Amino acid sequence: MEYFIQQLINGLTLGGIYALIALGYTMVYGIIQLINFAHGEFFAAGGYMGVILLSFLSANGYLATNPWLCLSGSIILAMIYCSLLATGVEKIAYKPLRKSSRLSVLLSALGMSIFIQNGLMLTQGVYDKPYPSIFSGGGFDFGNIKISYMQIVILLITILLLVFLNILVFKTRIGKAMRATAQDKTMSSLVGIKSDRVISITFIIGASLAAAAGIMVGMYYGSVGYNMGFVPGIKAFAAAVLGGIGNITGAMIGGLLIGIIEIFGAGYISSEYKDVFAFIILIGVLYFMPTGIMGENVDDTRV
Amino acid sequence: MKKPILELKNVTSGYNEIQVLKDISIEVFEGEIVTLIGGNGAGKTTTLMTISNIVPATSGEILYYGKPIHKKPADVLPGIGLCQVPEGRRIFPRLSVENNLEMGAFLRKDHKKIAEDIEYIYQLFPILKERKKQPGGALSGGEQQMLAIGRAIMGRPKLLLLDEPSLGLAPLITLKIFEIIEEINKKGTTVLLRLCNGNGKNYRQRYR
Amino acid sequence: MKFKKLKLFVLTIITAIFISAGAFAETLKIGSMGPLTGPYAADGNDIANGVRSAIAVIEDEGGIEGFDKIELFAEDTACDPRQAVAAANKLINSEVIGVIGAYCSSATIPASEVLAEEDIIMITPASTNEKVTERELKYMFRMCGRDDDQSKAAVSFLKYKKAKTVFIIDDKTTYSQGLAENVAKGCEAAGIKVILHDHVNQGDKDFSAVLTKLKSKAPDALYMSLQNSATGSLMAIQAKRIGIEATILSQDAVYHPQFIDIAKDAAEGIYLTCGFMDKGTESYKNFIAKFQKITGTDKSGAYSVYAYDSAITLLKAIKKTGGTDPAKIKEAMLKMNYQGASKNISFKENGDSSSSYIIFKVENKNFKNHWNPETGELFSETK
Amino acid sequence: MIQEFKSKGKNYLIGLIWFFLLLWPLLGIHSDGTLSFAKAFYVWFYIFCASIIVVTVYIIHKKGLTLPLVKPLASATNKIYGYAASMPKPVLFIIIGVIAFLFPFFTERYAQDTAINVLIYICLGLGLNIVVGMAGLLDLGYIAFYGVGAYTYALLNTLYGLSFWLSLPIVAIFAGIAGCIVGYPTLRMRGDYLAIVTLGFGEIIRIIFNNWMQLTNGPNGILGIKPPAALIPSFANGFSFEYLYLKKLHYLYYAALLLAVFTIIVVSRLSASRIGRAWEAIREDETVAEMTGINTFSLKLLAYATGAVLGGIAGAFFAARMRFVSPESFTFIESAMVLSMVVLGGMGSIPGIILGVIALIALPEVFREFELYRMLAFGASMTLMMLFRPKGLIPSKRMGVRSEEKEE
Repeated sequence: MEYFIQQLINGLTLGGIYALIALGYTMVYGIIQLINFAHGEFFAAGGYMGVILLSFLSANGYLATNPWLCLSGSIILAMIYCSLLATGVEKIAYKPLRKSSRLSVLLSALGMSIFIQNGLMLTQGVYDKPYPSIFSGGGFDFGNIKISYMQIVILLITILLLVFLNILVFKTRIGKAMRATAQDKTMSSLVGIKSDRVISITFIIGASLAAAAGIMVGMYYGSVGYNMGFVPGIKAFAAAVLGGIGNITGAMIGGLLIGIIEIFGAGYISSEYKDVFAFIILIGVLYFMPTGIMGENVDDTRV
Repeated sequence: MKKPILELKNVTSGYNEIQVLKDISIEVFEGEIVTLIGGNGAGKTTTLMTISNIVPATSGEILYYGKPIHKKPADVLPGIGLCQVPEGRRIFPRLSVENNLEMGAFLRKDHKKIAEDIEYIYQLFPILKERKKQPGGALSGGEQQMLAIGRAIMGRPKLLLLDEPSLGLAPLITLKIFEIIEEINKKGTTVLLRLCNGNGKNYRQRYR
Repeated sequence: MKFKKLKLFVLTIITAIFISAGAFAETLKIGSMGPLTGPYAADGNDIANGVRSAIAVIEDEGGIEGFDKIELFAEDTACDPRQAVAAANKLINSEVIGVIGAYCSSATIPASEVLAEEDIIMITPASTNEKVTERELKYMFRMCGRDDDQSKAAVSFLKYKKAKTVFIIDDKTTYSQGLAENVAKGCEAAGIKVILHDHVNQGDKDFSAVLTKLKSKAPDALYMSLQNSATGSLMAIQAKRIGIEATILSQDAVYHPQFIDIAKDAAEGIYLTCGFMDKGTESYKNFIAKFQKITGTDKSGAYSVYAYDSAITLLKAIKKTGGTDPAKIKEAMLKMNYQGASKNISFKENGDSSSSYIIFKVENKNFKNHWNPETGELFSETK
Repeated sequence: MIQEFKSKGKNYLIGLIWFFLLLWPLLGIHSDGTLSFAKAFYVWFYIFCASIIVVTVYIIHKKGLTLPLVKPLASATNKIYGYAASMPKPVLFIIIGVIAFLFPFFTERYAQDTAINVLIYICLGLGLNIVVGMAGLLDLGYIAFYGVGAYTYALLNTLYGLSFWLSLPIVAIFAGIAGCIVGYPTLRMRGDYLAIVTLGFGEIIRIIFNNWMQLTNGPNGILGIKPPAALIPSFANGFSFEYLYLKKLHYLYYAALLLAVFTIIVVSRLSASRIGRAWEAIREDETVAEMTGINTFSLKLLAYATGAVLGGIAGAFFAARMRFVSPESFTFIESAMVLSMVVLGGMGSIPGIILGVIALIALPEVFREFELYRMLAFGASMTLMMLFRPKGLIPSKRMGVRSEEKEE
């Protein structure tokens, strides 16, 4: 039983991480139906900005005196940085292709992903960068079950973001504009929505989420590497699809599910096949529910 | 002489290489209902899309209240009172009826008046009130057309561009929709209407 | 008499012409292969930098007679067999004499087949898989140790630690899995029970599931066989977080400064098997000085030292034979016996060099020599 | 004009500032707690200069000042195109065939090696083209069939000693079955759901290769695969045929050429056939296709299977050439590469895909000189090529506008 609970906690944490990335993924997808391969790279860039800023602050001694201020400051700066990066990428690589076939945009995104990943490698080096360790330690013990503070923080932040995003999308003016743009770009400009700006804002929100996720993951695992974005990017994509791509709550549920399946697959059956379990469940769910668990938001569009 | 509210001067436009409009000129005066008619593929829809700058004009001028608007992006036009009900209605399918109506007033900030206007639309189309929580995509064709017109009225247009409001609708509903167009027109909205040939015959006289 | 003088004169001139012609024509070309991009880029760059340091050292010593310049062609294999073959072909085209590399056994093996067709010497500084030298390729050498030797050292250490049960994790690469299997076999033979031999995938970051499983089985020791030092540190951090008290033993791929940099406190007390390196030797000091000059850091991974030694050996052999005939170079290399930066270097007939695995322990953020499986004794504190 | 230039210039300036803002934190904030500007500025300045040159050239080109330079070149290429177009097709094919045939005689092994890669990828690209370009089903796991083909041949050869040419039909059957297995559950899905499911299948097959130790030898891969053999005419003792393993690169080149030509013929025949037209109908509008009596279910499955067979044959050759297979050759990024070749070249167009393959194989080889910057330049050029030729280098003539993409 203890074993089960510990594995469940592990699964929820991993799932929370996937969900954090998937939230941004699914928002961008929802609005321009683009599989944004570069999203994983925004996540890595966020993680790197966290390392750069935190180690800069810690070398100057600020981190020891004012840890929480430094952390929140770094997160905000990293979010701004990734927003800048994302808007730029959107303007350069996606916007000119808005009228082309979706595969061209997909390739453009793939190119950007390779570009940013190697840009990070060239500027930051090939070695993984360690995070200052002051946040990663500590936790609760319940007998043999251990829950670290970071695990709780990750889950809390994921849930908070989910609530926040749902309010943003369903209750605010910008949220309505997003939904309208997602459904019909021409019509939304006929009612006065600046769809380009709405798309940029969506990218900014998505990239900020990715940046926050990058820092969380960096602190949880203790390091960041230039290629850290790729695999979680794909898993997050799978999570977003599992939940019904374009659906925010779906992305969260999909992320948690994939995380839990992976961990239980590894914990109870075999760890080398854990990705197989995750993908088989994904395929199985999609076979019976071709539009994902939460359904919704499927445009009948193909390649 | 009265100045036209909308004036197209030698406008040319089209999609990519295909030129659809060649040198057309139109004048629309305040308070009028003007009808565009023509055969299939004559460029009626393109004309309306060019006025709204969804399809950019390659040459010529479009003046609205005497000011050129053909360089302005489509999304500022509703703000200056130029709204369109495009071809095929284009309801936001996953927004509720009420949200669809609210979207029509996207650029307006006067919340009280928006609420009043929604009530007004519900008076015009009582069926919409019954279905206000349903997603737009679940409505029937006629209801969607009503919703589309209602949404355009929400922008408090001075000039309303209507693209084939009667397409594919039952004659009774068509009649109802034209009554409402008339009513809006009496309230001070100029209307530029685009009709297909067949329907045009029945209604052209009445609205001249 | 006069005739004799003339003869001598002509002979001198001819010799002079030959020598000078030799001196001016040649650039000595050697190649290196390794993953310069991709997840193992860190190690690939280490290899290239190790070779660069070797070239710098040899050039400082006056270079090689008959060549003005030693040029390095560093090619990227990305740890991918197809790219490795392409890189090998490119090196053949650049007319290199010898190649230092590659890193992943899965890249080394196909690349070596291509290089063997053209009789190019290949010295791998990092591929420990037995198959690398067991295919009886003529010009295949290995500077690092072999998986089977390393696993012997690991098993004898586990015995020394009086471990009764061991849990093995590998990350499914040719290298790590080969090693892990050898350890598993060795343990069974030595009476240590292998509770479970589990695998994770390359590039995984989250090991909480397998570590929780491990914790529930409470083994005496964990053998952590991973190809990437960064992965090693992730596992060490998570093992500590989850509260694992087993003795953790890892191996030479994890022997990299970034392992300690990232894992920090979690690395303390972890044991590793790695080739014994006497950091006090002249050659090591030579190496590290040059390495620092080239890369700006004195933190070198295990493979840069091996790459350095491989390159030095190759260059020395070329120097000795004075030419580029691979058969002669091979002969010279087989005869070699000297103190390199990593170990005492001598090759066996099949191309393997000696293995000199000892146990290191991470103490105070440093790799310390800990235990010698040959003698079964602890190293004294001073070393 | 000036107005336009002003707004362009402003955008350009903003772009440069944006780039510096992104670059500086990466290069200028150090973990030892210091800030520096020199290095970031230095890198930025290089890029600034390069971009100025590019922009100037572009402006000059736009204004038509390069016309005297470009014109003779353009007219020359036009002439060549004209000749090529006016030539009867068989002649054109013969010329290309002769060039391809003579290629090993005037090239070195590195070029031959690259050429073999190009030929293998042409097979792969054309196979994927059936799925993506003709039937319009986005497949992100295509490399799995390549892997199935490679492993099937590797196992047949190492375990049962079957020769390459004899194995090919079996490889084709296995790959076709794999195609049906992947195809069947995905037929109900559309668009991006299809994408992730095919990606998932690709990963599953790779993980199985990596973990099924008894069969595939896991990460160690399979060694000792025999290259294809052929009867080579020998004149040593009179005239006889000699049974020879094709180890030499130029023999392998011819074998690859044979496979590529075979694939090209298959694909071009298919695209001209009823089946090809049915696939295209499915691509343009599945619902309408179904209503006109096309059995979309079996045809989609057939598309998967045909694509898989071609991919599998390419894979078998890959295994035979490398004489070694390991799971690392079949990762997702390979699938993405093949897809890139198809899209970049122009979906549905055979010459386009051949050009796309050449471009994407040649690019990294050209950039090999830049070592570390190789993949950076590769990523950037991928995006750039899409920006300038979104429909591909040689767009297919039969690619319609999808109804859903028309107006947005």
